[in-house]
Parts: sequence; structure tokens; C-alpha cells
Amino acid sequence: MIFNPGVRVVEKKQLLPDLFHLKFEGESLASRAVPANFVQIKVSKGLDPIFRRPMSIHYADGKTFEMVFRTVGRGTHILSQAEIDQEFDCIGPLGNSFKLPEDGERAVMVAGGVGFPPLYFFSRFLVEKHNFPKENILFLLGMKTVSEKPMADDLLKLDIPLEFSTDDGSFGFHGFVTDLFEAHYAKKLRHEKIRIYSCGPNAMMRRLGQIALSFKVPCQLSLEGAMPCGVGTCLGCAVKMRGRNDYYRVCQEGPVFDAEEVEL
Amino acid sequence: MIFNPGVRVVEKKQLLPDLFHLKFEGESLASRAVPANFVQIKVSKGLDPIFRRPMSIHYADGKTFEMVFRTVGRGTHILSQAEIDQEFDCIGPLGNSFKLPEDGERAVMVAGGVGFPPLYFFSRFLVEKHNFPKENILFLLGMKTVSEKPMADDLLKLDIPLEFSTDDGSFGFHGFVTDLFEAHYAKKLRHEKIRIYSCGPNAMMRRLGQIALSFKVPCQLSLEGAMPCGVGTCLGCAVKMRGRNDYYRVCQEGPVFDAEEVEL
Amino acid sequence: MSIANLSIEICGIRFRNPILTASGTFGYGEEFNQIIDLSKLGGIVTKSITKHPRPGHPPPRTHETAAGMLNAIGLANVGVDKFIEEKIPFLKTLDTRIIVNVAGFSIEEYTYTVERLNDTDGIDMLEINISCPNVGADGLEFSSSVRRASELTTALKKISRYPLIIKLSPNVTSIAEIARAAEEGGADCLSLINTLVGMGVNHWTFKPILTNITGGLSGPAIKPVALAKVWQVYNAVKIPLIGIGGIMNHFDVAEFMIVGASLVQFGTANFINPDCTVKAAEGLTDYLKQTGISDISELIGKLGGNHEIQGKNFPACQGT
Amino acid sequence: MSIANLSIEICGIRFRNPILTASGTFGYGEEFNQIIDLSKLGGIVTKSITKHPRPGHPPPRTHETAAGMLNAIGLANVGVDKFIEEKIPFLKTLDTRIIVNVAGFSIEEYTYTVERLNDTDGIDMLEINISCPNVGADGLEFSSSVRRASELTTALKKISRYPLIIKLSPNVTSIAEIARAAEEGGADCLSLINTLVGMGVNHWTFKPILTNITGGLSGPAIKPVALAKVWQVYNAVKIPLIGIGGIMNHFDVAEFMIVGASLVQFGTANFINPDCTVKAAEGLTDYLKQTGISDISELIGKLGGNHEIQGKNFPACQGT
Ligand SMILES: Cc1cc2nc3c(=O)[nH]c(=O)nc-3n(C[C@H](O)[C@H](O)[C@H](O)COP(=O)(O)OP(=O)(O)OC[C@H]3O[C@@H](n4cnc5c(N)ncnc54)[C@H](O)[C@@H]3O)c2cc1C
Ligand SMILES: Cc1cc2nc3c(=O)[nH]c(=O)nc-3n(C[C@H](O)[C@H](O)[C@H](O)COP(=O)(O)OP(=O)(O)OC[C@H]3O[C@@H](n4cnc5c(N)ncnc54)[C@H](O)[C@@H]3O)c2cc1C
Ligand SMILES: Cc1cc2nc3c(=O)[nH]c(=O)nc-3n(C[C@H](O)[C@H](O)[C@H](O)COP(=O)(O)O)c2cc1C
Ligand SMILES: Cc1cc2nc3c(=O)[nH]c(=O)nc-3n(C[C@H](O)[C@H](O)[C@H](O)COP(=O)(O)O)c2cc1C
Ligand code: FES
Ligand code: FES
Repeated sequence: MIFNPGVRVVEKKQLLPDLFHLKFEGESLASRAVPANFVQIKVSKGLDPIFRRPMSIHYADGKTFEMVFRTVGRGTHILSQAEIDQEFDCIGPLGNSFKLPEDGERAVMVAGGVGFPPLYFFSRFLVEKHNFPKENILFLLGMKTVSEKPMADDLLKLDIPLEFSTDDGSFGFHGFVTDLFEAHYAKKLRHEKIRIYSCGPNAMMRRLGQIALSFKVPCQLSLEGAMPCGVGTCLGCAVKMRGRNDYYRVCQEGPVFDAEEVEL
Repeated sequence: MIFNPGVRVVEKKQLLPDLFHLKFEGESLASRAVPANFVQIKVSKGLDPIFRRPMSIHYADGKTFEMVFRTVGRGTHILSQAEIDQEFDCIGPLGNSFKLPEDGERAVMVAGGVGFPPLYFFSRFLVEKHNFPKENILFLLGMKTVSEKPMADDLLKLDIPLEFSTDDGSFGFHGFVTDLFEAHYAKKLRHEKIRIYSCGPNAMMRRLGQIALSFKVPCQLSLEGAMPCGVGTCLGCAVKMRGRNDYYRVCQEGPVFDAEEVEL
Repeated sequence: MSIANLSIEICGIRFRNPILTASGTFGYGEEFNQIIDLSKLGGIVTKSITKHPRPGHPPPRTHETAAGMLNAIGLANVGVDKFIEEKIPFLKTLDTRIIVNVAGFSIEEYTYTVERLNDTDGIDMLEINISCPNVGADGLEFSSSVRRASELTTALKKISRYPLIIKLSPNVTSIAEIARAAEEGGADCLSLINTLVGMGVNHWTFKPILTNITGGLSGPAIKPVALAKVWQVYNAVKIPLIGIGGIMNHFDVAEFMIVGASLVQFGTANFINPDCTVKAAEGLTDYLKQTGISDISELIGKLGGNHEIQGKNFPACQGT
Repeated sequence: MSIANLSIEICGIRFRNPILTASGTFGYGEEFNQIIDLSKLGGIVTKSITKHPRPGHPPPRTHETAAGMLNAIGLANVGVDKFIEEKIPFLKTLDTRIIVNVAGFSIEEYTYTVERLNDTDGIDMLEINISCPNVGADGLEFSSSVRRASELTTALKKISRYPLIIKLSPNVTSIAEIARAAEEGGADCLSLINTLVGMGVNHWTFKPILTNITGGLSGPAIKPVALAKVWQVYNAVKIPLIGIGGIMNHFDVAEFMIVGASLVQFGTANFINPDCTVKAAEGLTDYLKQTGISDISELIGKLGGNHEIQGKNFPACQGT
């Protein structure tokens, strides 16, 4: 873990009215990042807002790293106004990473909306660093509606098996991405060795975790949640240990957990 | 008094490392401003800093108004990073104005450093709106040292009698601007009918007020000081009434007071 | 859907909406009358009025802090006589509720002022500021002694022509106890919180920033404290409450109502955005539409949503 | 000019500089050891340790507020046995002072933990967190009852091998009274303030934001309150003080020392800028140079500069 006071915006894209893509220069950070790592970014210079915001690393090469985020509140709104060459104070890379798929396993990525960045990074990581065959990945992305499709721009370029669901059926599978997964499972995946990787809204990951447990399929969840410190000392990011009266720290023991370790 | 939610930066100049000049578009505000009026400007969108900052109007025509300010703390620092087309939330014009000189009176402006904006505006106002003869103005500007000369750029263009003092003698009269005034008074002004107008640091205005009172010369001081509200309701900007156990509100009864009204 | 009802009735008085201005942050209404439309407000609370005029403390009287401010104005006011003569006539012309805030340094002083106001029309309620530094026999102020809070309330209730709001201080171990004392003394309503005692220091000169050394902390910084106090008091008394402390917008209004306030007051916010109260009134209409509530009084004390949360034992654990 | 002396001695223990980390904001030092050079700090205060391990409250446990935060962690900690076994060995390797914070829900629990720590080396002082919700016979917690604060201090002083710091809560009518009770009970030092009770409400769901409903407010928002409390206590007791509350940088350190603190603790600031403590230590050197002070202890209690300001009568007037 490192403390990096200055990263510089080198690219900015607006994918949707509320979805932004930023690329930063910051070698010491970018060179160490692995999938599911996140940064704690200070979005403004002053005390408003007072906390840093946790953001997954969407991709990192040796020199630059990227994030994709939705504007949901004040912090992400301020971040969306970042300008080229603007410097940000960023701590990271923080957190653990996904377990690699074992031999012969298909890697099934189940992303809920803007939960895709860690899974995008992981997919590229598997392909680029581990020569993992593209066709052994299945990427499922759930969206609300068809107009959110630009969210998948980077994913489409990866040229891996990719399917979509929309809540309103306006594009791809009609239903939740967990339903899409179940459909695939019923049809084909249940005959294979698979490993699920997921990131998305809590409710979606809770559901997916239940499904995975009931099917006895290994499943890793990359959790989100408020993170005052991000470095393990405030105990604010607690997630319940399954079956024990105790908590993990998402920022320190996570953000990735096996579905059977946690109660969402 | 008016409430004006949006004024737009149309010009920006940096006169010195710590001195900035901004021009704003904002007709409803600019069209009503008279010399010594000020605005309460919100320098940032959030709560840091929480208060607006009071700034004198350096000049206003019907459509635009200007301010010149020194960066002394967080608020003015943020304001100095204003960019062209940036919008600010500004309340104003606020406060009273100077009394006009009476017939035959020479108007002596005594400015301490960045206290000059109200006096600059007033000088132009006298000349442009009241056909006051330029040669009947005497403008004394006190600075710390010669390198601050760019502060006077606008003043020099006015083509009115203008003299400088510097604390270190590196340019113009060697001494405080109050000393410069006294020298002029001893030499010439004491034979004339004069009226003093002043704005600058408190200590300087206190001294000038004493001098004016002792010479029995009418003297108006435009006061500065912290202003939480600027509209007369917080009672935070209190200045002592001379000889009475009571206070004026600088923002409401001022910022201009006769030297004999107040105790600085 | 028809427009939601924003009006609230307490103590037999109906307010157009729950939005009032806090004492000491709105003068006697005159200045703001030129900035906003006062008839859009539920009501105005005046600066504290005392028996005698008071010049207030020597400046500096205020200090900007992180998301807040300190003030030590020193109860500067024109005194009750001049108030009745010069300010009431103007206040009477306004189409909004008028609450006169009364301060004093002894029961006699409070009594005097309330009696003078009894002779005056154009007032809807009185708010009694009990946070003045009057140190009684038990070494405590009115606001921090159960006995003295109750004595003062009882004395004033006996004589007041207008419904009485007792304004509580947060600087006590148990605000619920003081609240109950005021209720038992006959208070018709409680307002809270007044400011938190705080101070500022100039690290270059080593001098206190306020001439009075200490002052009162207000603004968004104190909102969490104020919400907790309102909820504590809501669980302790039956009379209606007015929530105060760091309220900036309509969401804050809703939050204070949810923890138990019937009305709210905007203080420091007026200095930051003079039109905050009017904007909040507009915002409340939208908010009710979004939440599907037709009458704003449905918010009062609804903490927990359908599962109302009853007061746990206080003083509360910070739980660190 | 030679480099100014930043070291401070209290209770016979010399600290490299006055900068400590606050309990609950720095874990047991392990995480920060990878981020900053801990030997640059005056000392570390551990998370509160209790007799038994505690999982803490269900999340959400924290909430961001204006220039501050609420927390209701619920004293989550590994328990004293595991602390001694797993954490002390690491702490011993550090070149800085170690203060162990102890919490409990009865005098017996505190006593147990202190006795266990007596058997352990590598500790410099104990800080006793008396703000836990233990409601005694008089209906008050240790932190808000003079009698119970004194009982607890007396009991622990009798047995503790290490100098005792009593950590005071600000949620009381008179913190000076509690401070005196702790001093009379034998406390070697007082630290203050713990957090202010506060709460947050979700205006869409009507639910409290913290599962525990109320929590403790910390951060820059509370700095003015903390400064006032330290000054009040400085005027009431003779033992040294540790200032806590909203400290972000070296100027804040100086301000707390000027009102009477010998040492300070950084809490919430560690979450915002993990290197705040190290930067503040550097900043203090510059600050002393700029103010021409050669020994930092010259700052302690110097409010008023050359004209020391003695305690005015408290509780202080907010002076509105
Ligand atoms: C490890 C980690 C990785 C993340 N990666 C991404 C990412 O790649 N892209 C992305 O868009 N977002 C990501 N998030 C979520 C992101 O941190 C939040 O959206 C952000 O903190 C909200 O800040 P705000 O000030 O805009 O919203 P706030 O004003 O703070 O809150 C607005 C809304 O967002 C909710 N919210 C607040 N904080 C969080 C949070 N940490 N997680 C989820 N919801 C929250 C609030 O409940 C509220 O409803 C990640 C979170 C974590 C913990
Ligand atoms: C009516 C009026 C007109 C003014 N006109 C001008 C102007 O034309 N140009 C200009 O440069 N400045 C002007 N000022 C002063 C200006 O308002 C302050 O410099 C500014 O508020 C400082 O804000 P800050 O956040 O940068 O400094 P802060 O961080 O708030 O303070 C930094 C330093 O400035 C001092 N200070 C703070 N507020 C004031 C204040 N209101 N007045 C004087 N000193 C203060 C503090 O004591 C401190 O030493 C005017 C003030 C008033 C009341
Ligand atoms: C400048 C100022 C002056 C105040 N004067 C009074 C007063 O005269 N009487 C009173 O009861 N409260 C007074 N208050 C307290 C406010 O009415 C209110 O209780 C407090 O500021 C908290 O609300 P806020 O956070 O919205 O400001 C004053 C507050 C401020 C900021
Ligand atoms: C997340 C968090 C956890 C805390 N845990 C403890 C604790 O276990 N024991 C304790 O005595 N104080 C605890 N505190 C209080 C701090 O030590 C400190 O007194 C308080 O936060 C005020 O300082 P600050 O404003 O610098 O944060 C905690 C504070 C925070 C923010
Ligand atoms: S965010 Fe602080 S412990 Fe995880
Ligand atoms: S600044 Fe508030 S009364 Fe003048």
C-alpha cells in the first residue's frame, strides 16, 4: 500500500449523463495495481466533502490508471468536473484481489451496472497477463435500460463472450443479471466447472451469493460500501462474517470475499 | 439592495503575485453600484469556507463591475483561481457611499494598499458623473515597496494628481501614507478647504482619523472587517460609536463613516 | 395529486409552513424584507429582547469555523421599550407569524419584558432564551438547572398572554431533564438547540479570537448534535418541539421533523444564502410529492418509517 | 538559531513531540506503519481494549457530516488477551510512545483489563475511556457523574502500574467538575474531548443512518467545542492535559497547547490525510521558528500572550 499525493488527469470521457471515465497519470500507483484494487481519492481540496471516495481501478498499465464512475452524490459530482491536467490526491492501490480461476474453470463475470470496473480489469488481466483463453470467460452485464449501453464500450473492445440484461427488457435479456446467470446456468454452465466473479449493488450480490452457494459454485464478490479511511483503522466498512458474530473490514480483508465468508 | 445569484467572470488580470483584478457581468448589480458599495461573494460552492467574502466594487458601469483584491487567506485564494466564464453567487450592491465634496473643496483620497478600490471608483465617479475637476482631486496611495507599483495601473490612467508613498522609501515618499498626507497638509493643504476620503488598514485609518480630527478637516473612512452576513442581521461587524457605549454595523450604517462617528 | 399541505398548527396557532427564522440571525425582519418575500415563511423569531437596551460585546464578535461559526454578540438589542415602539409596528405589517424572543438575567427581568409585551398586539408567541449566563444559587444557569428552568417557566407562564416556547441549551448532561422541567413548569412548546459553547484561538498572537473568549457554535457543523437532542427531547415530553441547528435546506427540515420537530428555525444559513428559507419552502413541496406525503405533519416523529423507534435510554452511547 | 525543541515531558515520560494519534482512529498501529514513519510521532494511542473481545455494532457504523463524521463502531476490539498476545509484540518494536486505551462497562471490567496490562511491558501510559454507556446507580455514566468518575479513577489508580490518563466526555454540563473529580481520584493526566453525541437521519427512508441510532461526532466541526473544553479544564485542574477534537494540522496543535494542552491527539484527520501527523510535526518546527519560540512547552496555557487569561466563571456564556 502506498500513499500518493498527486495523480494527474490525462483523459476524460463522459459515457452517459451520469457516467464518467477518467485516466490518471501516477506511476507509483498504477504500477502496483491489480484487479479489484481501489483508490481513495480526495475529490476537493477543502473539507467539503470531508472524506475521500473509494473508486475501483478500471484498468492500470505501468504508468496510468483509469476509473469509471457514476455520479450519485456530491463527491462523484465534483469528481465528474475534473479537468485535464488537474491533480488529485489519491491513496492506493488498496485492497486485495480476485483468486485466479483454477485449471479448466470458466470465469463467469457477473456485473451489476457500474460494478463492472474490477471485472473489466480482471478480464483483461486474465487474458493479458495469464494467457487465459478469451472464450473461457463469460461476461454478464446488467443494466437498467438500453440507453445505458455506452457503459459497455470498453468491454465490447475486449472481444470476450459478453451478454447483457436490462431490467426493462429494452436490450438483451429481460430481467436482472442474476436471472441471466441462472438462465445460463440452467442451460449450459451447470455442466461445466465455473467460478463466479461479481461486483454490483449489494442486493444483486446477495442474491448471486445465495445462488452460488445453493449450486455449490465458487463465487467471489467485490463489495462496495462507505469507506471513511480505506486503510483498515476506522472499522467503518464492516461486513458481517457468515455464521459468526464478527465483522470483516471491506477495505482491508476485502474488497473481494468468497460468497460463503460474508452475510450481505 | 438586491440578491443576485449569478455573476459571470469576463476578465481577469493578475497585477501582482498576490493581487488580482476581476471583471464580472451582472447588470442588476452593476447598474446600481455607487462608490464604497461592496458585494458579498460566495467563493466556493460548498461549505468550505462557509461565509461569503466582502469585496469593494472597484468600478461599475451599467453592465459590468470589477473588484481588485489581495490574496490573504483561503477565501481570496480560491477567488484568485476564478476562470473566465465561471459564475459566482454575489449579493449586492451593499452599503452606503461617500458624501460628495462641497463646493470649492479639494477631495483628498488617502488609500492604504488594496484599500484603493472604493477611492478609485469614487474618483472616477466624481469626474465622470459630477464633472468634478480632476485637478481638485489629490490621490495618495501608500504601498509597502516599489514592486507593488502595478497596483496603481488603473489609477495612473485616470490622469488625476497622484502621489505615492512606500514604507521602505523605494518609490515616492518614504514613510506611511498618513505621513505623506501630513507633509502635504503642512505644505499646502492647510490653506485650502479639503475633504478626506480614506480606505485602508485599520491602523492607518485610525491614525488618519486622529489627524483629521485634530486639524478639524472633514474625513470619511470606508471600513473593512469580517462580515458574516453583510446585510445587517448578525451584528458581527460592529464598530464602536465614538463617545457612546454602542456600536454601528459596518455593513449597514457603513462601510463609510465620518471619522468623528467611530472609534477604531 | 393536489398540492401537499405544508401548514402546521401548534398551540392553537397555524403556521403557513414549518419554516421559521432563528433568533439573532434575522434582526427584527426589516433587512430581509428587502431581500425575500417574508410572507413565504411560517414565521419570524426576533433577536432576543431584554428589559434594557444592550450594546453587546466589543468586537471581534464572530469567527468562521469549519462548516460553522462562533458568535459572542452579547445579546445586543434595542431593549423592550424601543422594540415595542419602533419594531412592532413594522412586524405587524408582515403577513407571517411573529415570535418574540425574550432574554434576561433574572426572573424579574424576564417578567418585566413579558409583561410589557403582554400589552402589545401583533405577537403570536414568545420564545424564552434561557441560555444567558445568570448563575443562580445552585451555581448554574437557567438552561442547565432543572430547578431554575422550572422556576422561570412557572413564573412566566403565570403572566404571559402569549403561548410560551422555552429555548433549550445543548450544553447540558441531560437535555431531556431540562425539557421535562420546562414542560412541568407549563411551557407550551420547546425549541432547541441554542449554540454549543466553543472558542477560537489566534495561533500567531496567542489571543482568543472573540473578545468574550468563548462564544456559541452554530451552523451545519452542529446539525448532528441538534438532531440527537431533538430526538432525545421528543422521547421525553408531549409538547410540540421546534428544531434548530445547522438547518440549510428542505432535506434538513424533513430530518428535524422526522426526529420529532413540528416546526424548525433557520439560523446561520441566512448568512450564507439569504434566500435559503424561501427556497426550502419551495423544496418541501417537491419533497412531499416525491415521498407521496400529502400533509407535512405526517413527518413529525416518524423516525424508523413504519417502525417507529422509541427512545432508547439516554444519555446515548457514542459507541466508539 | 538552533532547531527548536519539540519534546514534551508529562508524568515523567518524555514524548518526542506533542503529536499522538487518537484512540479508534489508528488501530493498533499496524496499518499506518506501512504508510508513515511512526518514529516521527510522539506516540500512539490504541483502539479501546475491553476485557472481552467485541465485534462492534452492525453497520452502518459511520456517517459523513459537514466537516465531521459520526461513528458508532461499538468498541469493536480484539479483547485484552488477544491484544497482549498479538498486538503488544508489534507495538514493542515501534520507536514511539505507546498508550493503551482501556474501556469497560463496570469498575470490575476496567480493573480486570488494567491488571492484565500491568503484567505486560512495552506500555508507557494507559488512557481510560470513561464514555461507555454504563448507567450506574445515579442513572449516569462514568463520564457524566462526578461520583462515578471519581470512584473509577480511585479504583484504577490503586492498581495501575502505568500512569493513568482519564479521557473526558464533552457531553456534560460541567466538564471542569468531572475533571476535578478525576484529579482528586488520582488521575495523572486528562485527555479531552471524546466525541459529541449526534445522529443522522435518512430523509427518504425515515431511518436513522446509524444502526445504533446515535453516534459520536468528531472532526474539524467540533474543534471550537474542544478548544473551549480544554481551556475550561485547564483552569480547573493542575495535572497535564491532552487536547483532542478536530485537530488537522500544526496550527491546530498550537491552538490546543495555547489553551492548556501539553500533548494532542489526531483522530478523524488520519482518515482524511494519513500523513497529517507527520506533516504536522514538520510544520511545528517551522511554526516555532516563525514565532521565535525555542521550546514548544512555552506554548502551554499561554492564552492571551503575555497577558495570561485566567478562567472566567463557567459554564460560559454563548453570549448571543
Ligand atoms: C471498494 C469500492 C469500489 C468502488 N468502485 C466504484 C466504481 O468503480 N465506480 C463507481 O461509480 N462507484 C464505485 N464505488 C462507489 C463509490 O465509492 C460511491 O458511489 C461514492 O463514494 C459516492 O460518493 P458521493 O459523494 O457521490 O455520494 P454520497 O453523497 O456520499 O452518497 C450518495 C449515495 O451513494 C450512496 N453511497 C455513498 N457511499 C457509497 C459507497 N461507498 N458505495 C456505494 N454507495 C455509496 C449513498 O448511500 C447515497 O445514496 C466503489 C465503492 C467501494 C467501496
Ligand atoms: C466592505 C469591505 C470591502 C472590502 N474590499 C476589499 C477589496 O476591495 N479588496 C480586498 O483585497 N479586500 C477587501 N476587503 C477585505 C476582504 O474581505 C478580506 O481580505 C477577505 O474577506 C479575506 O478572506 P480570506 O478567506 O482570504 O481570508 P481569511 O482566511 O478569512 O483571513 C485571512 C486574514 O485576513 C484577515 N481578514 C479576514 N477577513 C477580513 C476582512 N473582512 N477584512 C480585513 N481583513 C480580514 C484575517 O484576520 C486574516 O488575517 C474588504 C472588506 C470589507 C468588509
Ligand atoms: C449571530 C447569532 C446571533 C444569535 N443570537 C441569538 C439570540 O439573540 N437569542 C437566541 O435565543 N439565540 C440566538 N442565536 C442562536 C440561534 O437562534 C440558533 O439557536 C443557533 O444559531 C443554532 O441554529 P443555526 O445552526 O441554524 O444557526 C444566535 C445565533 C447566531 C449565529
Ligand atoms: C471511528 C472512530 C472510532 C473511535 N473509537 C474510539 C475508541 O475506541 N475509544 C476512544 O476513547 N475514543 C474513540 N474515538 C474518539 C477519538 O479518539 C477522539 O476522541 C474523537 O474522534 C475526537 O477527535 P477527532 O475530532 O480528532 O477525531 C473514536 C473516534 C472515531 C472517529
Ligand atoms: S474504511 Fe476504515 S476500516 Fe475500512
Ligand atoms: S455583517 Fe452581519 S450585521 Fe454586518
